[in-house]
Amino acid sequence: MPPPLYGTFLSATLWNSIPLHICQAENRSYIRLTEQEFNRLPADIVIECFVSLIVTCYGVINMAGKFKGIRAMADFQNKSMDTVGNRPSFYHFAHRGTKLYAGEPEEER
Amino acid sequence: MAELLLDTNIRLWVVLPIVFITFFVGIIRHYVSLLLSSQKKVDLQKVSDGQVLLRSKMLRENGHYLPKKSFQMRKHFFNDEDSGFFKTQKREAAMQNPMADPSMLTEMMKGNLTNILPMIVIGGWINWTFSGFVITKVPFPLTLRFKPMLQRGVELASLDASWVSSASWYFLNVFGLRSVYSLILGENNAADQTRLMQQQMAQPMAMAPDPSKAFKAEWEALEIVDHKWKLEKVEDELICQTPYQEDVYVKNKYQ
Amino acid sequence: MAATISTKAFCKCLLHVSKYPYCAVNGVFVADKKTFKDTREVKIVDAVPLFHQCVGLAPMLEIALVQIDTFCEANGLMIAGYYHANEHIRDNNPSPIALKIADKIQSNFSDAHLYLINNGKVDASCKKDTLMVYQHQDGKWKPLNNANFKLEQEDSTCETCADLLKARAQEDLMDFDCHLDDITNDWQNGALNERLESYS
Amino acid sequence: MAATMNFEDVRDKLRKWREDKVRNSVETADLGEYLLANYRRKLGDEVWPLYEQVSIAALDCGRLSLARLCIHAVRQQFPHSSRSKRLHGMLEEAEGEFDKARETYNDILKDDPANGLVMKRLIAIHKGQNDIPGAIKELNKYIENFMSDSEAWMELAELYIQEQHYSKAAFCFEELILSNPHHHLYHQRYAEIMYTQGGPENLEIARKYFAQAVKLNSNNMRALYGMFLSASHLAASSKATIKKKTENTKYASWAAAQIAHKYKQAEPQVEVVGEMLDKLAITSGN
Repeated sequence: MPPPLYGTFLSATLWNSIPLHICQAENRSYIRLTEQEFNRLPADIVIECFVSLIVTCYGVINMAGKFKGIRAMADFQNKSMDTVGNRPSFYHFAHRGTKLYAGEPEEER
Repeated sequence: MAELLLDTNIRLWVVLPIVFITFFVGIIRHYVSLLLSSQKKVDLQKVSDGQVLLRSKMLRENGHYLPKKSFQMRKHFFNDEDSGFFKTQKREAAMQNPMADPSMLTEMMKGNLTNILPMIVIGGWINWTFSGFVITKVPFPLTLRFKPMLQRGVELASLDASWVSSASWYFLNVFGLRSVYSLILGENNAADQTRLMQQQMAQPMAMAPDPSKAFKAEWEALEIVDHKWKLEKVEDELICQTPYQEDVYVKNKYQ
Repeated sequence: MAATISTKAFCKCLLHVSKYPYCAVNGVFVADKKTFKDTREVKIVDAVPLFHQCVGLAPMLEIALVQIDTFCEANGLMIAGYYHANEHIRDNNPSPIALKIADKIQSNFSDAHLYLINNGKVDASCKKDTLMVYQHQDGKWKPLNNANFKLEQEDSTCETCADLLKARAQEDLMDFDCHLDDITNDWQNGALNERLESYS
Repeated sequence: MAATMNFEDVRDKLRKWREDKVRNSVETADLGEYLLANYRRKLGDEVWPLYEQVSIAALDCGRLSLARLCIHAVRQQFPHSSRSKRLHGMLEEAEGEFDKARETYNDILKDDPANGLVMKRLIAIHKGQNDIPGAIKELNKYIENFMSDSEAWMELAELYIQEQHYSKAAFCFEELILSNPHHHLYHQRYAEIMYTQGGPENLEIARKYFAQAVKLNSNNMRALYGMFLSASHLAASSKATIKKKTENTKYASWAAAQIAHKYKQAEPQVEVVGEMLDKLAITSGN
């Protein structure tokens, strides 16, 4: 299913929940008016709530994208011995680079 | 209930001074603690004990990746009856009593000096100088239970709970200014980096208080580990995992 | 027997040495087979930089030598020399490892020389005396006078090399270690070859 | 060039190099010098680690005057920190004053006897004086105290390889494998050392560890080649039993197929590789 469809699911159910709330409030005021005893919500509202909840969950999960596997070795895959084998604590400066890259101005001073 | 009207002098001479005092005391405390803090000396012996334990733990957990001979050699090094490391190395139990260790005592002193002492002194002083003022009002109604918290020092039963007394104002400041400090002194980023510079490297893992006990436990744990080489069938696993690539024909060439 | 080192070979060798100034590096020199057959003169036309990460291990060296050998056979060339640079700046003696590898190369081509990089002389001017040449005599490697090899175009070779160093061409040089890290890196350094051709 | 460089980019680049511990000294020194000259205020407290990074890079490419400048700045800010004293010692090393440097380090150790970083510098001095046996001796002493320091184990292995003590180098890499058994490079390097040692037993171990390295990272060409080499050596060995021979042939041809596949993916010159693999099989058969 294309991703935009999940988005439609999500927004549809979220929008749907607003009339549901209004419905429920109307129901309550109706009951109060007729002075009946309040036991439970009418079945249709309850069912509609549940259905939209499930559809929302489904939409959210799929909207969020694919799950990504955790790979313990992912860090090492792209490293070469050049960086792994580099040991900064043991640098010594008696190598040819110190002469090669010192540049001329150093000599003059 | 009758509305209370506060004198503007209260704002000038009580509210603001309390804010300033607590703020600057906090800053001074920060620098004094920087001055007093000494580099924690690490005992070489302790560091090396920690590293031994770490190495032995890794041997237990990952030893299956080594050939049998190498594993046995290392186990022998740690656990041999006569010459094993854990058998021969004896350490005295670390002193637990802080009174016995003067350096620990000074550390504690310094902690008290910079944290608790100024709290008491300044708190007491503020309580004494600015006691009994109703200073401000929180802009929302509160239940009676908040009265002891917000109206310390002002015991008026009829006063509405949303009024704040001077002593409570001081405490509100002490706790509320913490994030302001971290903003100004940069506790999370700036001070951290500088401290890092001063303390060179992270302390190598916390040591168990008693090395000889830790050695004994490690010896036991290592003793029951049996070597089972994980690479026994690694090639076959590998070949099963990745089949021949179909696009290259070399299958039976090298036989 | 005097050897001639072409600009290409000399530059590649020096670029390799300057790309990894803090490592021991090694590589081989490749000579033209036909010239040798006709005139018995070793005319080194190219260099293949080999390793910098670890020069003391055998398996990848075997792979590299065989690959280079295959390449040489296809192009009428042969492996005719070995160059080695030690890690330490004042260490100008061929290390046992270098001798071993040189022995192996010499057993395939008896006129092969060992070129040791004189670390103290490696600088931006790229003079000829950066290389010190050793020859195999009576089962031992003996140092030879520098007159025993010459650069193809003498001074202009040095200049080309100095230009390349200034342009930081060593960043583009790929040795066999780079190739093994990622096989799209070309150890024959096609791009660098083209650049060198434009110089001459 | 300098005018077009973006402050954030340069800073992030250097930060990344610092964290990954890349030894890219020439460029680090150039970029760092540029940053420190133009954006010192903007860097905030990051300026101190940057100073340290740049001074080490400058020492590493022989630009002593730049290094002196940086180290001086650090020492003024943190006159008593062992880290800045250590930098000063490194400067003395680069100047060739090894005895002075040694004194500096010993001074730090007097105050802080558990400072591993400084002890490592003392070992590096031996290396700087081209005294590899001495460095090995000192490093062994160091490792007695810091048994789980991977960097030290790796250094020791490298030194042993230089001295061609391959079995000792193998021991060090075993230690590294213990510290991180999921790192393909450790397995691969260990196998290479085993292979270099030679002998059928070591070859078999080498083959297994090459295989493990391939298992951990199927793109590791060294491991594929190594597996192919060691397996075909074993298959060609005269002492091998028939069962071993068929096994090793199977492994070798599998590895060969993988190598050929990798080359085909990378570039379409498979013929050369095929030829090469044939040749390898022949040479190992002899």
